[in-house]
Amino acid sequence: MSSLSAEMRAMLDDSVDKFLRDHYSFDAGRRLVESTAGYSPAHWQQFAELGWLGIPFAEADDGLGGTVADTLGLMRRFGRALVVEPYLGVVGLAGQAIAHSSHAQLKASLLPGLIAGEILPVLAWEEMQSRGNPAYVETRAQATAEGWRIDGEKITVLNAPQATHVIVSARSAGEIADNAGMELFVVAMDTPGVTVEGFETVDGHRAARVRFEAVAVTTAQRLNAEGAGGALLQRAIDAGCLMIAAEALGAMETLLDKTIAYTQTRKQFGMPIAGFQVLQHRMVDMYIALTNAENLFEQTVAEHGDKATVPAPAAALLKAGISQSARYIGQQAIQLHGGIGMTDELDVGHYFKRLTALSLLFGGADTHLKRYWRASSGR
Amino acid sequence: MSSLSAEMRAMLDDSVDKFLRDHYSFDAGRRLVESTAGYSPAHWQQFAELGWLGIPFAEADDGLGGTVADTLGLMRRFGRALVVEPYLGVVGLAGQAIAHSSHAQLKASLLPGLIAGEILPVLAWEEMQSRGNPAYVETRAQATAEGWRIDGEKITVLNAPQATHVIVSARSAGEIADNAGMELFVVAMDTPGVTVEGFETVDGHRAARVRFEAVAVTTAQRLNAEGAGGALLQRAIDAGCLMIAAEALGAMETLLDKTIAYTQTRKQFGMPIAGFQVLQHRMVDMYIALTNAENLFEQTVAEHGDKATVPAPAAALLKAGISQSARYIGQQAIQLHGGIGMTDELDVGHYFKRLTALSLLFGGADTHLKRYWRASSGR
Amino acid sequence: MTEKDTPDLTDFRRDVRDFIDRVADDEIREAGRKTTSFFPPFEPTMRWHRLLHAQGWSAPAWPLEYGGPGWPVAQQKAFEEECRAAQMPPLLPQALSMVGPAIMRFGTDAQKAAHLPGILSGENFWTQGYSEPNAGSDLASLSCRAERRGDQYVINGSKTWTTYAHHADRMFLLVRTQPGGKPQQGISFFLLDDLDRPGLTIRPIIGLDGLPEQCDVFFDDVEVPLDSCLGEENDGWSVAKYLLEHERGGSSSFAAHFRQELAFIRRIAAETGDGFGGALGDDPVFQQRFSQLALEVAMVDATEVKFAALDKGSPESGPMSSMIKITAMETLQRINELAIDTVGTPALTLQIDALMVGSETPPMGSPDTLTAMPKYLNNRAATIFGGSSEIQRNIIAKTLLAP
Amino acid sequence: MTEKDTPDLTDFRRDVRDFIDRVADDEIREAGRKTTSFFPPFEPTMRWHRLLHAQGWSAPAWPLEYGGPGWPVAQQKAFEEECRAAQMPPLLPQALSMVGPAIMRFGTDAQKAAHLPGILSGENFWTQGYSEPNAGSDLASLSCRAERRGDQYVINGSKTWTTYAHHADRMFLLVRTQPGGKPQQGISFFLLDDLDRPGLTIRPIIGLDGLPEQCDVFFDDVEVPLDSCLGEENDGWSVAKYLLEHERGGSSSFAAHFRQELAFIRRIAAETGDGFGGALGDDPVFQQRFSQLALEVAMVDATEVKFAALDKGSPESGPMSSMIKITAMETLQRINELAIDTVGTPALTLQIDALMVGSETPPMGSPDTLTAMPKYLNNRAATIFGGSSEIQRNIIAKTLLAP
Repeated sequence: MSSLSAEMRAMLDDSVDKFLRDHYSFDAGRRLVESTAGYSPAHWQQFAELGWLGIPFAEADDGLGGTVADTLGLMRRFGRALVVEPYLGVVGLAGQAIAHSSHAQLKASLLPGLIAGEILPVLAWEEMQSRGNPAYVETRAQATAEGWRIDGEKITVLNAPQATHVIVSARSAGEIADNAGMELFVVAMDTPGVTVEGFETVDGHRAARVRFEAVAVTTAQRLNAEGAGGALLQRAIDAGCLMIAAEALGAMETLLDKTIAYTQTRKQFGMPIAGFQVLQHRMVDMYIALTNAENLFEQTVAEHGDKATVPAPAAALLKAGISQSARYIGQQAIQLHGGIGMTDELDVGHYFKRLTALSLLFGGADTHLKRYWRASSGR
Repeated sequence: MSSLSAEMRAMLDDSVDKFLRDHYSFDAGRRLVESTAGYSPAHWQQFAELGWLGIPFAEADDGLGGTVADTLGLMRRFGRALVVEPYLGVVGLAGQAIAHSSHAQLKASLLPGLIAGEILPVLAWEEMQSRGNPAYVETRAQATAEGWRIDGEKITVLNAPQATHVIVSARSAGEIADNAGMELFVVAMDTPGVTVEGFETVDGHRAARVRFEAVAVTTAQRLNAEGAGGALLQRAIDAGCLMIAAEALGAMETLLDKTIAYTQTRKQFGMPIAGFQVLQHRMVDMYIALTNAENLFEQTVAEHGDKATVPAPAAALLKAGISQSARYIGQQAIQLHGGIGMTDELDVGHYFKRLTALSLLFGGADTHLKRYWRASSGR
Repeated sequence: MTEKDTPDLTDFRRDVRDFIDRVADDEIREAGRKTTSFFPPFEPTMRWHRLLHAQGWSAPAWPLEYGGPGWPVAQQKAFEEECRAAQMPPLLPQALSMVGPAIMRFGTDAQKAAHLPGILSGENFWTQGYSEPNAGSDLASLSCRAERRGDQYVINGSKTWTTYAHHADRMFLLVRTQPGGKPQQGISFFLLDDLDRPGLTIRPIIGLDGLPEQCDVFFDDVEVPLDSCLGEENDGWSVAKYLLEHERGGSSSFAAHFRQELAFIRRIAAETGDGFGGALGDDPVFQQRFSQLALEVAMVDATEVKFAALDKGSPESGPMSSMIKITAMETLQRINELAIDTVGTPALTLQIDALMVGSETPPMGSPDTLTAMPKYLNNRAATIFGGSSEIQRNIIAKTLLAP
Repeated sequence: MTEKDTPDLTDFRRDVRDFIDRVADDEIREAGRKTTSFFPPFEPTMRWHRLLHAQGWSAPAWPLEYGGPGWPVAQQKAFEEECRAAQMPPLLPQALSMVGPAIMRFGTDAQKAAHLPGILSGENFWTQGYSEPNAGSDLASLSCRAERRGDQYVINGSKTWTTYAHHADRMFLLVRTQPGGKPQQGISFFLLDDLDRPGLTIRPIIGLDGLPEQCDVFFDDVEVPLDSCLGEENDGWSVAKYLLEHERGGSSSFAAHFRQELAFIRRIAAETGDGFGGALGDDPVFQQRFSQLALEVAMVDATEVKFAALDKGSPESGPMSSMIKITAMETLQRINELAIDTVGTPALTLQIDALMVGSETPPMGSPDTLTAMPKYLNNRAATIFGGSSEIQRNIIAKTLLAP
């Protein structure tokens, strides 16, 4: 599953733990959320220096020579600490689209900068009507004399307000939900015709609607061979799904730990509320939800983590399973904390909101169960 | 909701209670299940003498002048005592199809005999592919020189092995799932071409597959105006749904009572198991499921019990709700009884099986939720 | 719905609709659309309260003698349904549905005269001071105390989850007036007619949606007059119990509220893509989740109707009020969850500015989707406040398993 | 599934399939198709056991020294999957997976020699005597007792839920050998090598499906030799605990079993109408319930794989074995429920005759639907036997909430 040595991975895990311990208390994280940038550029530079931004990239491209599987330890720890830096969007989504591009020159012009923390590309794929299906693309790429003209609107573009470049999926041919006929272009944010309507998300991250109006690009900005962007996009999104699965597990295990600790401290009716059998069984069900999701995640990574794409049935079941357990554990953590869990002051609510977001990103449980059926029926 | 006076209904309820107390212990019921006939013809005669077979029929037809709503007190009590006599099939399904027939002469030739307990007509509507949709009819009615020829196969024909007549739905026109183009014919069981493959059901009732091969009938045997059998059939099935809802409530309330009593007697770990909070909350959830279903039932009966048909959205929600609560309460009653609940000796398993059957009859929860959507979307 | 109304109610419904059309201003309507919990935006809702009062309709469930319209249950329900259908903000329950009925039941003539008219008119708003940091589900363990000093009580301690205390001018609260004995004993029910008192501090609490709704209230030697006590001194538990049951029973119609939420989801689904070029509203999996919730709402409706017809002192009344609370709140949470699943990732956009009544900031994307996430977040509290679902199940179990 | 196998396992899988093709007779195959609980039809299953033994494959999980094939976990899993895919009856677990490993762990050389060969070969079949009428979930409160009289123990009392006792020739059971003290103390674990003893009576219990599977066993001054004790006298609880964990951990693969059940449902759905002229298998609502269960089965699979790799003494091992029991059994019940919902009312037909192996009575309707209802009914026991889901949650809670 991993291309890095066990020692290397352990070292990375330790460095992440140490960094988060030193710099990422709950309060410190809240300050970043409340800052204008919504993350710490200084942290980002440290991520670059620590080599984290290069984990899943080839050594030839200045990376550490690992795979997406090697980022999962980091993502899990980010989940535990509610990290808001744009790692998922930049290293995960955009990074994977670039790293597996068939366009060597474009790749070489972007990856070193990404890994050095100098450019922050993000991926714009989702549309108002696409509901988790990356093949659904209304955004058009029309051939022009000079190259291409892009028109369309993308929603929930993760980390776009913080980005220097946006990779946009656009349709050059085919029907509205075809995998074929799709192009991925790398567009600098300041390109005329690109409008970023940025916002904060309920879980303290940043995203944007990005509009493309007659945006002129050249074929040199295209990551894929003509019409073949679909597979590349799917690969990037598969990577994103694995990464948020790891992040969700980190958040879920933290919530379960906090809930257990709280119920052992909180007294009502003269005893810690952890003494009530109904609450005990509820926490057991949270533990079961977590452990089953974790085991499915580990199995999926072990079997498919090193492949170009996770087979659709396995990818779909994993995302569905993570979405469901994220909901259940988040909701029950609030319920067992009672009123205090409903406040902005306590971290519990913020984990709950992050899990809510992760359950929706890249399509929720219903979407992925439907995808499982289609894929397992060979459709 | 009711056409009978409150006194009359109270009298009926009392007479049912008394009869069941005297004649319908669990063991007595088991003996009937194990008998060849699968019910007691002697009881049936008593039902007739007590007027029960005439409850939902007009006084002009020798009935008591009540409506289907007036049978619900009896059905609820039948549910409590696991009564196996063919009241649902004969008085409910077939009786309603006859009572609301537009063919006065046919009706007059059948109802007095039914009410006197002399003939036992049943209703054959379900087919292998119909999944709770009465409009789905593959069985054909082809016009012949003398009348009609019927060919087809019906499944799960309730009480057919005990019947003297079968009312069969057959298609004379229209597409396979059209409500129009349907005919209901009354056919004597010994008519050539009628084959009854009878069986016991898991819940101790009797039913059959009934095959019709070139069965010759005349137009005089038809209950409806040409092609208009669909509405009549729906009315009969609506009546059946209300009646089994009442029966299911009777079985559910009995199971809940028995479960509460058992958990207060059964000791483990030095205390009655009703002392464990998890089991207490489980029983609370059974109580909630029962009470919500009961209230929905009462509201539906109060609003629509006296109408020709229950509006499809309300009928669909009621059946879906009854099916779900029947499952939940049945399953949890077994779980809380533990191993003893799994035995044939104890009545609990028999209530569970009856509830399982009632949840499936006339379509289960999934089928009726889909029906609700269609009906509430005006489709 | 309409078909079971008598002709009178049909007329009445039309009168209600006409009244709303005539008097509800834009801000009131906006407040209705931007309600994201059981507590609608304060100012416009209170204005709507006062407009209803001018018509005599502010307290549909109150008896005639206290200024209620004297409507039968079916008419109250019809009124509620019309207001919900027009997306009016629901009136705040603390005064009208909680302390009001308790004052009618336990108050002296002086207390009734002092408090009921302002509740009815919407001139006053009351906040509830029950919970404390260490007394949530176990309310009887509260420690906020009042001691007699001369002709005053002196209150020390704190209360939490006091809804809209920062907007309130009055407060009802439970305080310990006698230490020792069983936990429920020695508690008194106080009515405070002025929150602008020395030693009384109110601190809003920011909720999951980023907005203040609940507050902490601190008492540091706060002096209140001796006639602040509703009912007997040390017997406040009886008052609180009466009030809790009254509250749980749903003086308002949850079903009408939930049907409106479902209609809202249905509308969103019709406009939302399924990812393959069709509408989510045509997806049978969506339809099934929706229909399941329609079933649950039908059950909430039926149980509310049944409860309304029950004698409130009857033995079924207590468990059924807990049952309504459990069923309705859990159903609401599932409805809110279907809403965010229907909206999809656009629900993740934080839109605090756009949610303000009178805001110039337009909602991002469809206005219908603006409230989905705040409702989902805020209504996690629905199974916690007013007695958690677990406590309600304990209450039912006590009756159900009584020998 | 196959893609992750090493080339060796691919060959091995083919060998297993070939073996099954060659040796499994019609009755064995029929027994596989007519298995409606965890306990397949006795006679043909034991014959299949003996045929597997002749090949050296009867005990895939046993160590080499006791006659196991010495397969790594992945190969055991592949074997299980092939047997399930070919619809072979699963071997009965009482001897192979329950008492066998306990004898290996706690037995004297004489006990090993006396019992293990017959277990391995399928010459003997063992029934389990744990539960008593008043000791179910609370096993430690058992009262069946054995007293030493001279060179014998004399047993008095009764056992219930002894699976297939009417087919068994041996029995392992828990008896109280010393009264007083803590409930778990003073219990011994006995091995009976002959059930044809004076004073021992077996009475089959008819189950929900109308067939006998469990039995009551009554002991009236039944004499057994002193060497009947496995492990120390009065320390039988340690043996029982070891055995329970070993059992819960799933020596067999639930996932392989459940995937077969899902395949069966999918096949039925493809043949069943949706009531509008289409196939139920094309109904998205059916598909979603199916896919949800596929997810749950994938989780069972992943957790079984994880558990198999765990050191059995590790602190995670106990809770995870309880977790597998809960998840797998609750998933199975949902699968069985989807099966009856898919079959519809034809599932209501009682077909005891057609379910007998070798029966001349053909199933009514499609043979695929024959077993749906008996499975649904019988597997309600799956969350009761071997420690109910409630007891398993108590066990996990103890570890989870340990300070």
